[in-house]
Amino acid sequence: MGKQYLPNLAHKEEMLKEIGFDSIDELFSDVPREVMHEFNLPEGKSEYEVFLEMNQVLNKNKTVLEMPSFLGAGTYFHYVPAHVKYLIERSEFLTAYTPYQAEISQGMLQALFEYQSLIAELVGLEIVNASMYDWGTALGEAALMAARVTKKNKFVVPKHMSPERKKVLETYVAGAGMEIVYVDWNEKGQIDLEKLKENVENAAGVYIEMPNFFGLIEENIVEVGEIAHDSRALFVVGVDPTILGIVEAPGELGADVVIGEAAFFGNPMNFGGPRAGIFATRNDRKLIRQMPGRIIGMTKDADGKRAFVMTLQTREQHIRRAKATSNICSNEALVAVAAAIHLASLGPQGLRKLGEIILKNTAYFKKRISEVAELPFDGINFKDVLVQFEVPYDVIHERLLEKNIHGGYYVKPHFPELGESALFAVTETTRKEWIEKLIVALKEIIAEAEL
Amino acid sequence: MGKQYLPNLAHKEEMLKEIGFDSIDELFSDVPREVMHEFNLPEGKSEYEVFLEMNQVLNKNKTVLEMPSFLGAGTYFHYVPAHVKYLIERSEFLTAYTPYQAEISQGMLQALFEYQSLIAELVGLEIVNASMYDWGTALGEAALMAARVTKKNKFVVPKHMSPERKKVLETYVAGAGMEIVYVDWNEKGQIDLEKLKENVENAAGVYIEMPNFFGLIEENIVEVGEIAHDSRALFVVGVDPTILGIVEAPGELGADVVIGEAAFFGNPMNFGGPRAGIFATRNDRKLIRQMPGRIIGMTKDADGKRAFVMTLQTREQHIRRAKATSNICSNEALVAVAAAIHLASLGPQGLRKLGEIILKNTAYFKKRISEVAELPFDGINFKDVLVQFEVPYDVIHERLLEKNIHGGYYVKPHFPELGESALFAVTETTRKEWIEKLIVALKEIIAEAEL
Amino acid sequence: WDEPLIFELSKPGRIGFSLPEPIEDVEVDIPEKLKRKKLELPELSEPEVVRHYTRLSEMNYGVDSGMYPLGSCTMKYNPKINEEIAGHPKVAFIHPYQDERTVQGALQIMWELEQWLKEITGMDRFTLQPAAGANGEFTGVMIIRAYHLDRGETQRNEIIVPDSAHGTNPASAAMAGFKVIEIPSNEQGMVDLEALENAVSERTAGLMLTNPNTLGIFEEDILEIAKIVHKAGGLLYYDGANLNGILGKVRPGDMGFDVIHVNLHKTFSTPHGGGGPGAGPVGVKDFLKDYLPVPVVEYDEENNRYYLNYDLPKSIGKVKEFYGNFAVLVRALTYLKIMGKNGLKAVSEIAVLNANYLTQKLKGTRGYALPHKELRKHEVVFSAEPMKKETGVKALDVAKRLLDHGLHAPTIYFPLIVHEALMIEPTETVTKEDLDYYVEVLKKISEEAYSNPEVVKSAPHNTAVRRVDDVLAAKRPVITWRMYKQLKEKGEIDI
Amino acid sequence: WDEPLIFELSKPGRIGFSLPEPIEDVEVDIPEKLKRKKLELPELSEPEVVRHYTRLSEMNYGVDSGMYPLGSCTMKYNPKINEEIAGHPKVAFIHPYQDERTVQGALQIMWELEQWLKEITGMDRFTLQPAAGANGEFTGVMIIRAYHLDRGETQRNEIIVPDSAHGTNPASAAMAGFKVIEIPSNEQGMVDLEALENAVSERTAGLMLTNPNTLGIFEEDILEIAKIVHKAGGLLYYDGANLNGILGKVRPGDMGFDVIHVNLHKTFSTPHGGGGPGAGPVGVKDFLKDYLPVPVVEYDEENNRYYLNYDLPKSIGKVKEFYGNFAVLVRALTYLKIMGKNGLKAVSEIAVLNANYLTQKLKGTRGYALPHKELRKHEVVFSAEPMKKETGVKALDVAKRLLDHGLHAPTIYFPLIVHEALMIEPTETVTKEDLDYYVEVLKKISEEAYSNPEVVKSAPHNTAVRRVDDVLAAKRPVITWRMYKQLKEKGEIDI
Repeated sequence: MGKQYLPNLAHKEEMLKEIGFDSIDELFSDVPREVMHEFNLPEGKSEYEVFLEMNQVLNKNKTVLEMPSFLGAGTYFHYVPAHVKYLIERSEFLTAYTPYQAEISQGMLQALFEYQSLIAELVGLEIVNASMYDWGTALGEAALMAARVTKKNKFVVPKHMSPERKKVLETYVAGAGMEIVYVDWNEKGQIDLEKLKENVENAAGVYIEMPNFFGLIEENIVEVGEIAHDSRALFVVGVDPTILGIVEAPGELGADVVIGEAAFFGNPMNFGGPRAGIFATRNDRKLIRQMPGRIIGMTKDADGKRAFVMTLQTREQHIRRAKATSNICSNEALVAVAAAIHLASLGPQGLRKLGEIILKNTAYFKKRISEVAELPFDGINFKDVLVQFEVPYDVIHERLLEKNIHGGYYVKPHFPELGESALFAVTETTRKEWIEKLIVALKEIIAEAEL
Repeated sequence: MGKQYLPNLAHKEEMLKEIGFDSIDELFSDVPREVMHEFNLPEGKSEYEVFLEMNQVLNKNKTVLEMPSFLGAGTYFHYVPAHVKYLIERSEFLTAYTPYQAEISQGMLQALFEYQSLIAELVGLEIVNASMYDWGTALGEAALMAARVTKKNKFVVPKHMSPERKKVLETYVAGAGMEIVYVDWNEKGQIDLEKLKENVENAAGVYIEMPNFFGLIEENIVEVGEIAHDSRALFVVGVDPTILGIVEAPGELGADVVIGEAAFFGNPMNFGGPRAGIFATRNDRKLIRQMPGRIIGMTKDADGKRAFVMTLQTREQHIRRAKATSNICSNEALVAVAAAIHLASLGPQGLRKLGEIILKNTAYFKKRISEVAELPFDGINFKDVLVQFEVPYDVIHERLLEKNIHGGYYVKPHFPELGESALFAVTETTRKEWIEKLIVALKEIIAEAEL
Repeated sequence: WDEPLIFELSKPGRIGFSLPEPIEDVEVDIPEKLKRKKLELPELSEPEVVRHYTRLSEMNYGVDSGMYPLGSCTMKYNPKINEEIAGHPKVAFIHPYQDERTVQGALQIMWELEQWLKEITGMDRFTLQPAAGANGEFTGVMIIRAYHLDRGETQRNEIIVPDSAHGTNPASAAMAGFKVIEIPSNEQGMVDLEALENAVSERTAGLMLTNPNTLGIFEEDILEIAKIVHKAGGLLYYDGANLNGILGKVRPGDMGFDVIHVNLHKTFSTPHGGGGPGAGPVGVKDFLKDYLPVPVVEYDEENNRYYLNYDLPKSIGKVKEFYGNFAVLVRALTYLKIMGKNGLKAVSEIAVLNANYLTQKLKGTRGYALPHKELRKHEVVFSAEPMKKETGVKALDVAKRLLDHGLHAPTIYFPLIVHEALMIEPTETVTKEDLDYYVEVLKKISEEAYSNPEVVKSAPHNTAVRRVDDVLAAKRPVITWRMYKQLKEKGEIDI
Repeated sequence: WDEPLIFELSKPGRIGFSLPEPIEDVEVDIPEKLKRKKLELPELSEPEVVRHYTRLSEMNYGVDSGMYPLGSCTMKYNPKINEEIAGHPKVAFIHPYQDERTVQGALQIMWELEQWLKEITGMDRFTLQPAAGANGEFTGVMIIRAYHLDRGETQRNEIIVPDSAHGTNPASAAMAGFKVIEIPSNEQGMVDLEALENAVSERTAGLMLTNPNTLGIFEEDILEIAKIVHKAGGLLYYDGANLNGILGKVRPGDMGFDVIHVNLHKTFSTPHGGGGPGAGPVGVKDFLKDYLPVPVVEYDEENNRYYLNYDLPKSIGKVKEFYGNFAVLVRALTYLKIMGKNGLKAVSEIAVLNANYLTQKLKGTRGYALPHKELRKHEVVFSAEPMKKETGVKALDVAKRLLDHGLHAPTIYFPLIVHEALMIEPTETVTKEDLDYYVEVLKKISEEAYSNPEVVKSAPHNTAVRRVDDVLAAKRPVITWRMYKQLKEKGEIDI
């Protein structure tokens, strides 16, 4: 029953006596008797028993180390160097709270300041917060912020966006009564500039992703920004930061706000969480004032020595309450620190190389997969590739699974117009033999189906 | 190729130039050219590739978490609470060296002092070193020490001892030309006191184990000590320290030297290593002077504050060289610290409870196993139980393995006189359903064999 | 000590990474205008990175460093077994879109955790999706919103919160589009029933309440409160930040709450990580379960199969990508299984004992007032108002002086209704000696305040840095190395 | 700070463990006389244990804390991937007596490691059993002993060691029953060939040599040395402590060594753990392989099966239980696979570059002499003899003063042939900045020694404790809490 965590269990009577209470019950005398509850819960177990039990349950999972997997669509199997986990598990980081007492929290504060700084270099903007929950909620917050900044109510996004992220966005803006407008893709699988122009009037913000949901580089991203700015809308760019060693910083391409997923660095997939949303803006007082989330700043201590502290808190809920820029309190600090450690280890050479490897691996994958399927969109892919089959993809999926291969993400339920398509993804972790195994399997499956 | 570990690789030329060398080759100009070698080794790989490779190789192992196992015979599956590993992985402990500089090594020194102190309480003696390599080498050192102290040459041990430990002992004393005398067991599977008496003359030391190789408590241990002392031999007791919550401290039973395996606390089995040998003696200057291994002592610093330091080093090889009490230099410090943390967490209540659980589980196992096999020795077992079958045990072993059960340790190759016997072991980790599964399987196997 | 910024440690050419080679050296051309130009990341080797962050960690204080009685944060010990299980490859290396058959273990963990939370809180259904308490609050009020809209009660656009509430409560309500109505507490530190009666109307969507509240006081009139809100057609929202004070004794669901969130990183021992990741599951009564975010985890008993159910037509949608902070959920379930029924009950009993022990020991010390009721649950709020008036020493100064004794400060200046608040939550994992020492130091600081106030006002003195200037930080923000360099170039900064 | 002993933190009744219940509550009676009576272990909860050892760790200096240039110890950075792989459940939860078919992964790791070590050292067969360098030396000399005995050369009872040798060399030889013959070094710091010629005889069993030697100097005459020893019928033993200096460049086997040990915890990056566990595999030339300890790992290529071979009739037996420090072996193989051929070569090149860089930068600094040849391999030995003569500041004082700058001291007073020795081994994982700073501090200490020697003699000043009194420790030993209590009771101790 966890006695090992309860040092004072042995001193209950002694302590009660010292403060003049007769019993523990007396300490709960303010709780109405009629609602006191006899809990129907299992008794506690020893650490060993729980260790065994959790191991048994977890063994029912099959990891991507145990079968070649081509899943992506917003979560990717990247390799995280061992030292990252090792460092964030140090208890001074792991068991600390939000650094309210700056003087004894300089380590976490500096680490988060470095996270902000590294992201700033990546995305090409000056202002970065200490993290949102994930890319999706960062998008929601970006839409709300755009509305606050522009006092407009419409947010324009590409139709080719992860269903996951769409749903989060819609929920986030519902209370504010914002309207989300979805703009179609063109024949290249990229945003249709004409349709964008038709919808941009009165927009608070225009959003685009790099790469987009189909894994394609949006080649007209600069033009998208110009269209947004022409309508006095904020230009919001969502970015997979692992591409930023090879693709220009969104800040240099005109972005006012950059969001994205920081957990692609330094953090394993963990079935989708925890993650950490990137949130960055231009160094513009108007934008900073409307920014959500915690921000760490550099300052001095009483001796004039460099020190770090949480700053610009007057935007936040604990001070502004109902008028805060967001309700966020706990964020994803440790996830952000992990990302920072990984980024600092990669450095400019590593980030460039990472981008190139993924780009080349994706190109190789496209070459191979086109042996057995159609690629509806021509363009430069990064990680995700939209693949179209003649055989129903759910059938293919079943057969692949039997062969111990996990295929891609079935997009038909969300985009019926794309037919029997799936998003297949590769990264730097994908091995040649995995692709080989997949192609062989697909050939077999398709041949069978054609019989 | 591990560039990530080599910060100065990027500064090679610059550094060479600063110190006036032309090339790296010049730094190796003292190496005879004719023996320089072009190495035939694989090229280095990325961390991710090695991670995958090592995972694949390791997955060929089947752990005791994946199959009920009844192996013991000197290595036992105990559960180590998670905080132990967590703490010894802190880099200040993990990556430190032997605490030569006491002033910046107080943490490790105090932790080792605490290890010594905890073991001292357990075994009931005052002097404990900071660890030997394992129980077996501690036994070898104990024999050598007995010879040095008594200036005699014979070491008397029970015949019922682990083959592993016997071989280490024999190798350790070979150079000193000592004679090892093995004393038979009696019908109870315990040392035969009469035969011991016949052999004890001129002995440097008499050794006994608690529990013994058959898992039995040596009920006449006090008498063994008296017989040793009557012949002016040192009385050396080897102990599985997990029994010491329920069995009296060997120091209280007359032991002059206590050895054993510290790694039974705080450390997983790790395929047999690393481990850490316990080595303790009475507080007797003669014994202390002849003791092998590192010893940490309490002292003061220049301000009179309590501090810890390596002490009594004049026994050791780096000072006494050929005349040292042992050649040991690196020991098993971190293993010892892990043991200390585990022991400190158990405390007196935990150690007692651990002993009782194992005792009860062993008794339960005996009850169940006697449904299908013979138990040649009657007595109190702790962990190990000698079980005798009518069917050849290697056949049983094969069939058990097919049923995903790992049976016991086959003793016939080492003790042919015991017939088709195996040592089966249980601990606090053994689950009732494992025993159930074993008994059902054995019944089936025996029934089949009888057909 | 001083540790430079990682950028300042950079040396050109250093490599801290190792990456596999591409599968094939395919040539791919990024359009020139989209090619990355400048990329000013630091260059370090792995040993340097490790040393840097090891040193930074040593400049930080965590629960493993010492007592950390931040009120409302429940900084209890984080069992290491949680970390071990959550670090298992079977947790790390699964993708959220994997076929259900390949993640039965993960789904089972989520399902089991939900069963525990249901019984612990008295709710009927949970979503594990929210990433933190505030994310949970937003989820909860969105559910309340959806419920009223679904019933056509579009006029219900007000959420009532007591003046003692966490800032997240009004912020979450506002984010969901509600108007926030604040009501005062009574002199006992509890909800003023009359004020509540006056505040409810046909516009009332709900009341958000923390119980025990942020003063650590149990809202004794909770059943009456529930009656008033329900009668007005509103729903009752429970902010679970303080669940530790009643764990295993009484359930929000039984007190009349309709929607609640719990903080796994507070009550259920998952580590706070310097501010996150947390997890804020939201539980609802049966009549609200159709509004939960998608997906929910279901168990098909017949086929012994766990699956994700997206078929909730009335769902509010999603409040976070995927299924929540899964690795945090794993930790919480591990903890729950170890504690079990009696363990959880012991948690609140000892947590409450510890808080009251500290209250009684500190009570009467010069300079610290104890407003409101004496009996507290898991935390207590003292006021340093007398000290400030008499000596000029503020709550902030007391907090900083505590740091000099190797202790973490309490939460200060919250709740807002207590001036110069010192909000102390010891939790159940501290020792009696810790409590005695904390009281001793607070008493010593009181003595100092009355004898030598300057030493308190200028605290801390023994920390890595002296008191940090947060006014400067806000006045002349330096948020990133990029900004720092710009300011440096212009000569506008001297740090 | 001051952290009490764990015994001093004990409070009766506290529980820090959790154990499963017995399978069945069977009654078992231990004979009364053998029943445990007193058991004075400390009683603490888990949070207290964690806090105690966390604090102790913070009072310790490791490679991750800063430069750690202990000569002859090769304190290189320990890659964290080693720890991750070694911490895998497939390593932790296997029993050494498991059926070979269930531990093929473990056996493969051992076999693969042996193949790497063979090629790296130029030997034909390895045992991985020795737990540490000294255990390896013992193994090696026992093999030499067995070889001579086997050939009936019972008179070969002498082992020759140079005066610059590690203390373990003579100690190991003595433990194996040999007489130790020490020979002097020449003024270049190398083996004096004439002295060696004079020392060898028909009693010579072998010569133990470290190359590069403990001065960091490569024994240029190694081929001649080998010839002399072999001609006399002796064998050549290689102490691998300094292998880092020639890794990937030249092999002991090619220099003529017959038996060698390597230190995985030095050369191959496994952590030292505050003094252990290490691993000291021993390699031999083909003609000695029958004498290796049992078992050795074999690979049956046909059946793709690894197995343990106990069938070595001439084996010296066993030098440790089971098969060596397996978890350490796993780390070393991980490292080797990452480094590969070019990486290993780069290791020695950079290690040697760093040592010579430091040598050249420090050379000529007042008070430090550089005896012997200038060209070093991986380490260098300076002498503080001039400083001692001129200012009274000893090598020990210099070492302690280094601590004040957050640096670890070099090895001091070794090798014995250099007076006031400062033996500095930077390794390949330090940065140029580290080296520059180390030299800068050593120069500063030299200045202090000549201007204000007291500040050096009384160092350290900035550490957790001041200079520790080791004379007192030896004079009045306090080895355990048990002894401490006894002394305390008698009033014989005041700490």
